[in-house]
Amino acid sequence: MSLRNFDTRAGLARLILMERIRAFEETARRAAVEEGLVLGAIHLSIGQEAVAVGLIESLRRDDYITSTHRGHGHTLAKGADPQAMMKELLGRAGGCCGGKGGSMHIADFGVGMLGANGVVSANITIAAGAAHGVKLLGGDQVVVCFFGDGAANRGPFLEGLNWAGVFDLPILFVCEDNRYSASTLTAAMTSGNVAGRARALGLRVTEIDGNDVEELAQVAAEITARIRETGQPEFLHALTYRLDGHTYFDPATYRPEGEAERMRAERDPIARQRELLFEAGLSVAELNTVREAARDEMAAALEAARAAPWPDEASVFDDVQDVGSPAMEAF
Amino acid sequence: MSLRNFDTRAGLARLILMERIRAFEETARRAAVEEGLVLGAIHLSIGQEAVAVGLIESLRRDDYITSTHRGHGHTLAKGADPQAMMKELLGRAGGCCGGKGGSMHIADFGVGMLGANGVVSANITIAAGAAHGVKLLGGDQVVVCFFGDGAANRGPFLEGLNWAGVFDLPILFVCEDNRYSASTLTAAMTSGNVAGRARALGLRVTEIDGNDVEELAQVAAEITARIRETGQPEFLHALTYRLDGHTYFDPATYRPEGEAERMRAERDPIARQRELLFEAGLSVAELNTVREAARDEMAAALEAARAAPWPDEASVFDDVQDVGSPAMEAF
Amino acid sequence: MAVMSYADAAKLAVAEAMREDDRVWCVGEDLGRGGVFKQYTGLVEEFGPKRISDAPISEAAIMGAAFGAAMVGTRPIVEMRFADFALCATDELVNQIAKARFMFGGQSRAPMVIRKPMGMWRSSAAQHSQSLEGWYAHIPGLVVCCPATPQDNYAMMRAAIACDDPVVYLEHKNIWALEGEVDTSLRGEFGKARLRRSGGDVTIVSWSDTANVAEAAAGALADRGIAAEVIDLISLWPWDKRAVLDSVRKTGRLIVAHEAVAVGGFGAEVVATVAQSGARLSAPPVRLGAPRSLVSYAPNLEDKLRVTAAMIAEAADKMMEAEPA
Amino acid sequence: MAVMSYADAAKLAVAEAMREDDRVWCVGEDLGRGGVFKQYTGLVEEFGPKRISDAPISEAAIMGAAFGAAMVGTRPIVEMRFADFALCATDELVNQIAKARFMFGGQSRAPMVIRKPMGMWRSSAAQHSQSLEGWYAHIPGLVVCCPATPQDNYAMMRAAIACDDPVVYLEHKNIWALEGEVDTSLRGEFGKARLRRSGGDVTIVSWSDTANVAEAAAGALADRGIAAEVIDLISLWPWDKRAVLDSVRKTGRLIVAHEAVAVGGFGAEVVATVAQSGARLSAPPVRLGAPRSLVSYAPNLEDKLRVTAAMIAEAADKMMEAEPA
Ligand SMILES: Cc1ncc(C[n+]2csc(CCOP(=O)(O)OP(=O)(O)O)c2C)c(N)n1
Ligand SMILES: Cc1ncc(C[n+]2csc(CCOP(=O)(O)OP(=O)(O)O)c2C)c(N)n1
Ligand SMILES: [Mg+2]
Ligand SMILES: [Mg+2]
Repeated sequence: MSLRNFDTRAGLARLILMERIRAFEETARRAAVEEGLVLGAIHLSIGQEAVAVGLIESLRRDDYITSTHRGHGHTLAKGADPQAMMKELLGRAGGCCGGKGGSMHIADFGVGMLGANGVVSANITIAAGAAHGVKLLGGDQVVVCFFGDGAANRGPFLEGLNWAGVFDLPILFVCEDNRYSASTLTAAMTSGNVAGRARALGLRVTEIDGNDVEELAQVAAEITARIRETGQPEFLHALTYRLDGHTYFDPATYRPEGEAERMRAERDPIARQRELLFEAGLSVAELNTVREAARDEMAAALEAARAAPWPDEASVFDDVQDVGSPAMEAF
Repeated sequence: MSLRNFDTRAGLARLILMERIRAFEETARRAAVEEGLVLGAIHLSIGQEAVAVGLIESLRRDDYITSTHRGHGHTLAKGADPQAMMKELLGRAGGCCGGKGGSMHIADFGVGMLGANGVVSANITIAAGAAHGVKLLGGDQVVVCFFGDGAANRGPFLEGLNWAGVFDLPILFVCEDNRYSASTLTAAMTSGNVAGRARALGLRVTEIDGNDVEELAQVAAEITARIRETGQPEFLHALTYRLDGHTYFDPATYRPEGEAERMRAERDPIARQRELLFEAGLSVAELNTVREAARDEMAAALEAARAAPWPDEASVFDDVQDVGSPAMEAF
Repeated sequence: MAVMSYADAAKLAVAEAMREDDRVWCVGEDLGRGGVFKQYTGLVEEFGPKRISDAPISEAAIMGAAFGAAMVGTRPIVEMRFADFALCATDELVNQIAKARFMFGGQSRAPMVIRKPMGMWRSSAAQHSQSLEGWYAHIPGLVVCCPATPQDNYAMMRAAIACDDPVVYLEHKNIWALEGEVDTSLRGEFGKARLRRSGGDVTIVSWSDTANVAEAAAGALADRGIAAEVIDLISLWPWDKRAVLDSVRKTGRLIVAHEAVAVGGFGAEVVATVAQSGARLSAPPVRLGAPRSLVSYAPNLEDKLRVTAAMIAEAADKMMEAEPA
Repeated sequence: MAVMSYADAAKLAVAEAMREDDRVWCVGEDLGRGGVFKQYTGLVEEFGPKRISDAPISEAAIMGAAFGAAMVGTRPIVEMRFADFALCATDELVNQIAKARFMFGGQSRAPMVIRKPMGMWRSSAAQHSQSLEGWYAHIPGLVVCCPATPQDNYAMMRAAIACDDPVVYLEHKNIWALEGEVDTSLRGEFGKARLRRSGGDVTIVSWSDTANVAEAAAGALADRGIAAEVIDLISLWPWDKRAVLDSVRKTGRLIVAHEAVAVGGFGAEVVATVAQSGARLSAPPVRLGAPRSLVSYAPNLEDKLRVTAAMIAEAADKMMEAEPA
């Protein structure tokens, strides 16, 4: 990214959002590791924040996204309230899913975030369907579907992309390629490559550096505008890197010696954005203020979550179904 | 196909096999329509015989194939006994599956035919697994997996081809593209195209006229030899046409006016092979003798099947499972 | 009241609902040509190919995409062609559709009708004959319905389309052509059984096509002086426990009959529920279902898995002979 | 006898079987790094990456390909990671693996062990917590096994690998670390229950981790003078009806407890079977399972779905108080 055409205000907004995502996750990780406050497995997107931020910036609030087990960044970027999210991670009342879903099922339908998913690849057909619904209802929303490199080896990848192509649906599929599927190097379990598959499934494909938020934002704006215009599905392959383990408790010893360190030093999207803003004239102090503000915000979110009560026990029978609700059964 | 390099003896053998497949299916159809002897739905491969014949010719008896709901041709070509097959279609004792499977589950493991399948696309991962087993056991067999154009829209297509590519398996995937998925024009429900998908999944792809048995035989011989040599999976896209309905009782009124008639007149693989042999010097009488012999053989198969008893009722509890067999249960 | 087939009754319900509500649409393979059992014939002409939508052979995507479309406000009717093929979309149905509303804390709904033609249909063999209604009754979040008559296929289909929960809607393939009177002013109610015949001697609980078999058995039993009460549950979740318990309290005898494999089938739920209720029975309850074997192509083998009217009647006879406990 | 964990007991069984038989191999995601629950740690070092095979995230292919490899003569152990993800391979398991031998008239076999870690594991929520053993018991062609102790996880795993039928092998995630003595000379037998405790007052039937809960309940009951007999079925198909019926005949009281949703769960099969047997009970049988709701992330909500030792003991207390019928 060069400084020509660099919009400092927009670039700062991107940094702020990336810092907020990182602070959210670092806070959650600390709450998990040090205090056991976060209850289930959480999957951190540390190092991958640029994808969420760059992509979602071009969406309207009433546009939709679907996400994966690694969904905090997408959810925050779409505009969800970090306090409600943190409460969800702590399994508390006031969590965005009432404490029922946790990190892996985080969702905020109010901002068009149709849910993280605990089943790899499952969100792909669902997202295609959301776009199908938009089209049937005559809406002009765009759907963005985020998934990992490993997800491209499951059947729903083929079925969902084909569906979008066949029905001409307004959807952008984003493969957030962090090179790993849990402890497995995805390339070792992949024949051909993901972008090629999408192309063969009839979609227009863009390949991009997933750690360059400026380029992502610019390209995403073009793509989503085009999708809104044409109603045709597209595919974006964003190469990034997961700086942490698969889950917060994964030491990730399966990675080649030094790889993570090198990536952290050279490709951390937040460090890159800070540099860019520094070159554009912001001071280190100003940049640090951004970081501090993000950390403070998330510390406050954690405090609010810690103080929140457990969900009302009666809610265990709510929202299962209207007809034949377990609330009406005697057990 | 030109006459240069044409091997009349081999060409005649191909005609004979195609005629036998056609006669088998025409006999079965008559037995179904006129006498109700064939019990379930049968899916005829009339017009597609060249694919089975051209491909399987290059296989050894201990090589494996898997097939679909439209599997009579593949099964006969692999060397199964038409009497046992006809008995199966009539649901009789002595049927190759003991009358339990019928047309859609026809199989003859003795000749390496690992089964037709009632679930579209399901045989793709199974075939990849058979090749995986061959490799683990250190064998040198090749597996050929037949499926239709419609099957390429289900997830197992992606998962099975990827599997074969990742594990370097000795398998040839054959898409027998007859343009239709039941009553649906497959192209209307397909984004991109099948051969492109296979290529993107890392396989070497060959595209071929699926109604030219000579070319098929030659190309298949090269491909299967290469697979046996390299152990690498490949893909063959064979464009053909289903001259009949989807099932024997489907009038196929969804096809454009005249399409089937034109195809029958211009591209029937048997008619083409007869012409070729005629040009190579065989007389019409000789060619008709081939046809008559095939018809006689299948008429005899039908008579044998008609005369065969129903399966022994006790067999309904056989071959479910050893442990916890229903035969041991009182009902 | 019009006389129509089981297939046409559902089609009428679908058409009426589609006329009343633009958000209702159908999706499945070959629907534009009427569907494999002609349950959709003529609908594409009225509603067009967007609302009577063809689909690739992609059960997982049909289910998953319909779910996504339901989440943003449409009301899909999903056609799975054969209940057996729906197994290709099990994650979508069980892990996604059934769980989303709860997992997301009530933020989403999945108003969907998932049609799964079920059951034995002459010589369709093991991959085209299954009855897995018991599976779905076991899954929280799903409503499960198995109508047995044209009237119920009309009324329950209307109810299913109107329902805001996902409804697994299992039509029996064997009775597509079954004709009967249909009162189109009726709307079904989940969890309300239909009394197909009343009687004081023995209660026969059933559903789907086996309810028709049970009714025939009751006719035969009446001829020899045994008054059987036949309860057609219609829906398995929720199911009408009250009707069953009341009837059993009256008759003191219980037979549950269904086409599915007996082991682990929903019949066990009915028998267990009655046993747990403490209802006094004058003979041990009887469950009739398929043995734990597979459906064959050969008709004589296929028949070995069927629950027949004669079997039901014989079970009732034996119960009547048994010494009261 | 060595003391080892439930996870290690199964690993030992796998390793021994792999040493004895070259045809045995394992396939699943991340196996080369020990698998997600470390049930495979160290095996790739001994057997190499071909026999401890990684896999793409392709549950359908893992299941389908293992089946194909079984058909040509290997003996695969399939790792599904979480029982929930196995739903992505339902067609492969239910329509293909379970049915092939029968459909093909006995021409093929599928000697496979299909490992599906099941059950609630603190705050894993609705997509990582299911107990669907009842589903598989309903499917002809499948053997179903749910061991509850290190000894049984060793002995049953040996039996499962030796079995020529496909075995759905459900290990409970909550007890990977549970330690116990393991006699490696023992081989399990499907359909043979384990008497976890004997007693004459009430029969408690259970399996998987709930059998451990039931044993704890029996301990508490013993303290207040109630002698509970705890039967751990270990395998659900086949299951040890004889042991259950004999025990109930002795005690006259039956509690069935499992973690799965009660409605349509395998507990219904057990209760129904006892009811149909005509066994005289001095109180109506009781079934304890999860309410028909979903597993939550929040621990207090998650706990609402658990069957606890206190619940089992309370049910037994109530039964003992009830007037004999
Ligand atoms: C169907 C399914 N199989 C396996 C898993 C277990 N699992 C959770 S995340 C993960 C790796 C996913 O890799 P990728 O799609 O690249 O996403 P990333 O974790 O790298 O963001 C796996 C295997 C799952 N959740 N769902
Ligand atoms: C999973 C699944 N979905 C639907 C069907 C119903 N069905 C049987 S054959 C067929 C069409 C298959 O088309 P194609 O793969 O092109 O094979 P062809 O019939 O043309 O040989 C369909 C939809 C099925 N058997 N399995
Ligand atoms: Mg990844
Ligand atoms: Mg086709």
